[in-house]
Amino acid sequence: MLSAILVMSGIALVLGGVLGWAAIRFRVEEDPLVDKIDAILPQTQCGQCGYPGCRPYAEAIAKGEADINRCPPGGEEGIRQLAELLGVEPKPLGEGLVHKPKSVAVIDERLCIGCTLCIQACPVDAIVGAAKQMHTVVPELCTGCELCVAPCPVDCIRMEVIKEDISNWKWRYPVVSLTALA
Amino acid sequence: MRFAPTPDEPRLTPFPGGIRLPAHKEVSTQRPIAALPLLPLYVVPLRQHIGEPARPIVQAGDRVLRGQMIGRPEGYVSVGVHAPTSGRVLAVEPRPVPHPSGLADLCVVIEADGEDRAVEPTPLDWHVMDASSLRNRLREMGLAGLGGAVFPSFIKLNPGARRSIPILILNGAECEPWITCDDLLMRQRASEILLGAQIMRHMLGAQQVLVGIEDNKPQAIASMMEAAIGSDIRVVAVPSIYPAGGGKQLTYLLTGRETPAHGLTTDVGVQVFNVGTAYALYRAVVHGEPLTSRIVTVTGHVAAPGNFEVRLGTPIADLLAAAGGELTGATGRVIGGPMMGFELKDTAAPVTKAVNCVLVKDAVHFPPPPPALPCIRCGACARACPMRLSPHELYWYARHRDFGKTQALNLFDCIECGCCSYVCPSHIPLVDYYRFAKSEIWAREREKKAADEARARHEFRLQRLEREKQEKAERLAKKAAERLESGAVSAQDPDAERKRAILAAAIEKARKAKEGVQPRNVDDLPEAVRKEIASIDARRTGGNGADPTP
Amino acid sequence: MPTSPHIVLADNSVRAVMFKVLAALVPGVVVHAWMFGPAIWVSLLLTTLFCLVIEALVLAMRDLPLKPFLSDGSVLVTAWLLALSLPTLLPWWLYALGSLFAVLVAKHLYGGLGQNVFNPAMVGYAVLIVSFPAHMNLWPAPVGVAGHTPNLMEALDLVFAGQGAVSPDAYTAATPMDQLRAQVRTGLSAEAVAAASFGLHAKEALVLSYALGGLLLLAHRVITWHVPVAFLGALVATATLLHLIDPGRHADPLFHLLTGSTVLGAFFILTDPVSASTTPLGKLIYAGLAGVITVLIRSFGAYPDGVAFAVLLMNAAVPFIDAYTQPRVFGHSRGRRT
Amino acid sequence: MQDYLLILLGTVFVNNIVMTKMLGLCPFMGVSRKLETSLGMGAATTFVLTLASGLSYLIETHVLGEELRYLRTLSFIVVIAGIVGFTEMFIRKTSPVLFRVLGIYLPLITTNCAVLGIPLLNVQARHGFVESLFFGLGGALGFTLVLVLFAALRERLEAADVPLPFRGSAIALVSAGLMSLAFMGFAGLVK
Repeated sequence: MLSAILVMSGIALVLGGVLGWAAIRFRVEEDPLVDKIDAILPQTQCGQCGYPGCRPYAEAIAKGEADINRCPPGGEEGIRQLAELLGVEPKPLGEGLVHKPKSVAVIDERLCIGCTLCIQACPVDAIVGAAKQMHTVVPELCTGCELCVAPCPVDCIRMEVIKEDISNWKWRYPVVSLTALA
Repeated sequence: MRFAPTPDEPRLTPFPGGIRLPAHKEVSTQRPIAALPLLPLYVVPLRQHIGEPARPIVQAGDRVLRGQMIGRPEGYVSVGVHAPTSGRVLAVEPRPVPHPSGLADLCVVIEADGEDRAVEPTPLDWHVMDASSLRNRLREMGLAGLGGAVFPSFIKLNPGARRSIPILILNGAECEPWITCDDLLMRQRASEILLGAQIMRHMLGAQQVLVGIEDNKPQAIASMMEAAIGSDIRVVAVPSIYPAGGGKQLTYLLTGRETPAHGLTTDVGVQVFNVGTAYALYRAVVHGEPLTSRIVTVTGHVAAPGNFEVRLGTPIADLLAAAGGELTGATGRVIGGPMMGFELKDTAAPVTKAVNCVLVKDAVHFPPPPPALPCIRCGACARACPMRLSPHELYWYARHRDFGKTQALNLFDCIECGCCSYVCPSHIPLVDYYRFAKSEIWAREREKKAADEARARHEFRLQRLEREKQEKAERLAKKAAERLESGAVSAQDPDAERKRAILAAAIEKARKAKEGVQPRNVDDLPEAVRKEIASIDARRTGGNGADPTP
Repeated sequence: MPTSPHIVLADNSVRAVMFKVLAALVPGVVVHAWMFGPAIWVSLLLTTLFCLVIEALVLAMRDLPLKPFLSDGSVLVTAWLLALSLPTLLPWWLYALGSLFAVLVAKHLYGGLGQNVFNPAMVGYAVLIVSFPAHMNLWPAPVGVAGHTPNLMEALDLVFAGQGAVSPDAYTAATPMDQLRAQVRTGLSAEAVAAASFGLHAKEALVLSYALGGLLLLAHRVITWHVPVAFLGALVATATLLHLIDPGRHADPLFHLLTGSTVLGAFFILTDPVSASTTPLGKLIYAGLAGVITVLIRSFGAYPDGVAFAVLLMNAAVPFIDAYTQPRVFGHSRGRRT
Repeated sequence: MQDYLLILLGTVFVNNIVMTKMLGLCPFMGVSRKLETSLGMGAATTFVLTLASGLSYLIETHVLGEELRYLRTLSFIVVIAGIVGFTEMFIRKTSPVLFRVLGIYLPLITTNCAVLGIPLLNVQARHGFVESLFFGLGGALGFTLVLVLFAALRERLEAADVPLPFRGSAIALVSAGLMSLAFMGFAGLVK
């Protein structure tokens, strides 16, 4: 009995020593995973995921606190990429979240009173204008997060779906029909 | 071959893959190049080249002359656009253009005055002009590759850091079936083409000039060889294997130099220009004419197929009419050749710098393809691929939208020549899948870039807010300290009340403005409609003031 | 409707490919009937029938159109290869079972035409030989070698009613491979056994007729040279090596070429485009290793013929081989997977 | 030398730990969705298995001896757990993505029955030290081989039109079955 205990504790001691050394030798300083997740997220900073921006959501995913299907602007493809990075099964978009076509905010310049509330709300500094002056959304910079819509006291901001033109036109998925051969 | 200026035939290096195709060239080579009569209306797109579209510099109502610039190049990769005849600008608006999407794009619509007055031509003395200003003039004159890719020529004519590019290749292969515009141009205007080539050679500092022509065009070869007598330009007949006219393929064929992936032929010391571009360059430099016309083949199921010198902006419907019109039984029109061309959706679209051929299809030569069956991995596509890709694998993953895999399999080396689709026993539209995958990947890259920029701006903003907060805290602390010193403490900030009042007034003003701007286009309405609107307005504002929306 | 190209190669279709394969099999089938009696017609008919019916049922279940898939000829190729790999005069339900595994499990569970990883006919064969070794070892002997060669009526009787008027002893004989093994066990040299060449003459004719069909396929560019050359080359090389090491235990390469389904495999089974490697280098590796494995299984293994197992093993390796043998793309420094 | 080679070849092909002994099926199904991951998993398992085979031989012969034989399974598990812990730290440091992708399967090498099975089989077969090492290495290489082949196969299957009820694990199990069928061809090759 004593020898058994001795043997097992001996093995445990030796292994413990090796593991202890390895833990110091191979210590991981920081988790670059957050950066990798953040790189996949669309950076709209819209907060639809329930976190105050893309980075906090990425940190939550990395910690395992948040699910990967909370980002509507990222769409199915975003979820698929996250799933691939994390080695889990892709899943449909979370409950209560819907994917919308990409849009930009447009300020009706005849109505704008220059209150700067939208400028304060914009997470990516895409709205220009000064107090009491008319504001404008720079469409190239707008991420379509809709965060400026609610604060506007005169409801002069609306979301416009980006129209297809020759510069952003995409080739469609080919349609092939098997049943045509009758 | 008896005109051969140099007796030794260069050794050709066959490129991988490729296919032999029925040429059908004789259909449109029976008549010499014909000029189109002046038309009443021209529609000139501002995006005729690769890169940024030109910015319109005319407005509706302006009078323009032939050769007058109507679109200024914007950004580096851009060239000018010019009026094809004299007349009045009717509009600058989106019109249908020849593009696979069938979408409209910004065009300058010109009503011809029938006088066809031109601006004063400005010939360039290329021997003495410095290279940079010569290139700049070509940029303004709208020179872009006329082989189909329409890449701005001035960029390609810049040897850049290399100082010189040793080999200049003129591409007269014209490997697509049916198209003969280069063939006819070489037959009829060989010496002008070679003059253009000499200017190119001068600009590039090239030692050697090679002209590659497929051996199914013996007349063009003979004519070019005759024109080359007395110079050291070498005219080389290459086997008629599609796609010998591809830039990388022709370079390999003539020089044995393999253009690196994602690189240009200039990386191996070769620059390739279409013969049509050389001709246009000659017109631009020697005659001082900006690019306002090109040769277009109209062939297939039309009454009088042939080649036409067409002003850019000519509606394709008018061009078809000039070729005798479509015969009955026409099943569609293709812009470009049968291998890489695309279906034209609207004949109102004009001829642009990219349009080298209008091919009218019929059921005999272009039967509807059999329906696609699953891929059986037979590998016929891989044997036909001139880039030595694995088209069946690309298809397998593109079909499943696994774009990472398609990129790993070098999707972006695909030149979309269509050899794989042509030989596929399952009749799968392979090229469509690659185009789909490519444009999805491009879209994703655009999104990624936008996301990265958004992230940077967001982080910058967070930093700024943090800094402002700190500064404010410091200010407040300072103020509080001052107040403590002075002993005067006010309970309320008089500023806040004032701000609220201003805001409320502004909101009220905006609401009024909203009501005020609502009715539009009510100026020329009949009395009945006016009344109806008035009654609706009354109902809306009077009946329920709290909710102005119906 | 493709956006481009607007033209396609004439007279080029899956059906054309498959019927060329079938046509190339005809000489082999005829010689088989001539050398081994008419029983082959029965098994051919049965597998064809079963495979077609199963294919039709599965297509209906999967809501796919029947006509394009039934008429493309791929089912017939599977059925014929299965019939030519299996012994004749098996009970009918074994043909049914083999067809079921070939068409349903190996092909349609993977998505049908073009998507299967394993060669359907070989899956059918392997399932049967593993599950019913007793039946699968009864190979009817060639005409002249057997005591009695069943005619068509007797063959039908045997297939549908089990042992009828003729006992298996009368028409079967141990295959050359079995005999070789038995003789080696009792101490006779393999050379002597092979020299006796029982039934090898019949095999010679059959092998030549398959080879003829294979050359037809090569001439029509249905298959490329890589697979047959690599497979037969590796097979002969391995067999020669073993034979040189120990001629007493291992048969000479000619024996390996002439027995089993070596030649059928080289030209018709391993070349199945769907389950074979598609890159030139990959084809050489795929077929070469299959050749080595075939000889190893024949020389040391427990099963009479190694071709089917070699094909299945290499089928499993094909996605891996393909991933690492992609040809060097034009303009790239070397072929690689990244 | 020939004996060692036979052991190696025998364990890789003929008595393949996954395909014929049906051990280690959990990581075989779990970590075979991507080729790169399966290579990492194979390498990690190879490292652990070879080391475990040697160490457990040493413990079996020099520490446990005859009278403490009842501690065999227990001590082997402890040794394996120790090696896995070491490997885990190593991979976490060198390849965080691989670490994340291998996920739960990396610590689960501890309970990979193949890893315990091979040292036990070693004892059963009365292998010497070098033989044990080769047996462990062979088993691990066999595991890696089928894992990698299977992963490549599943990557291709991912894009196939597999009927809906058979997508994912179902068709993977069918494929594993057919692969196993193919490996039966090796039966009898090496005793």
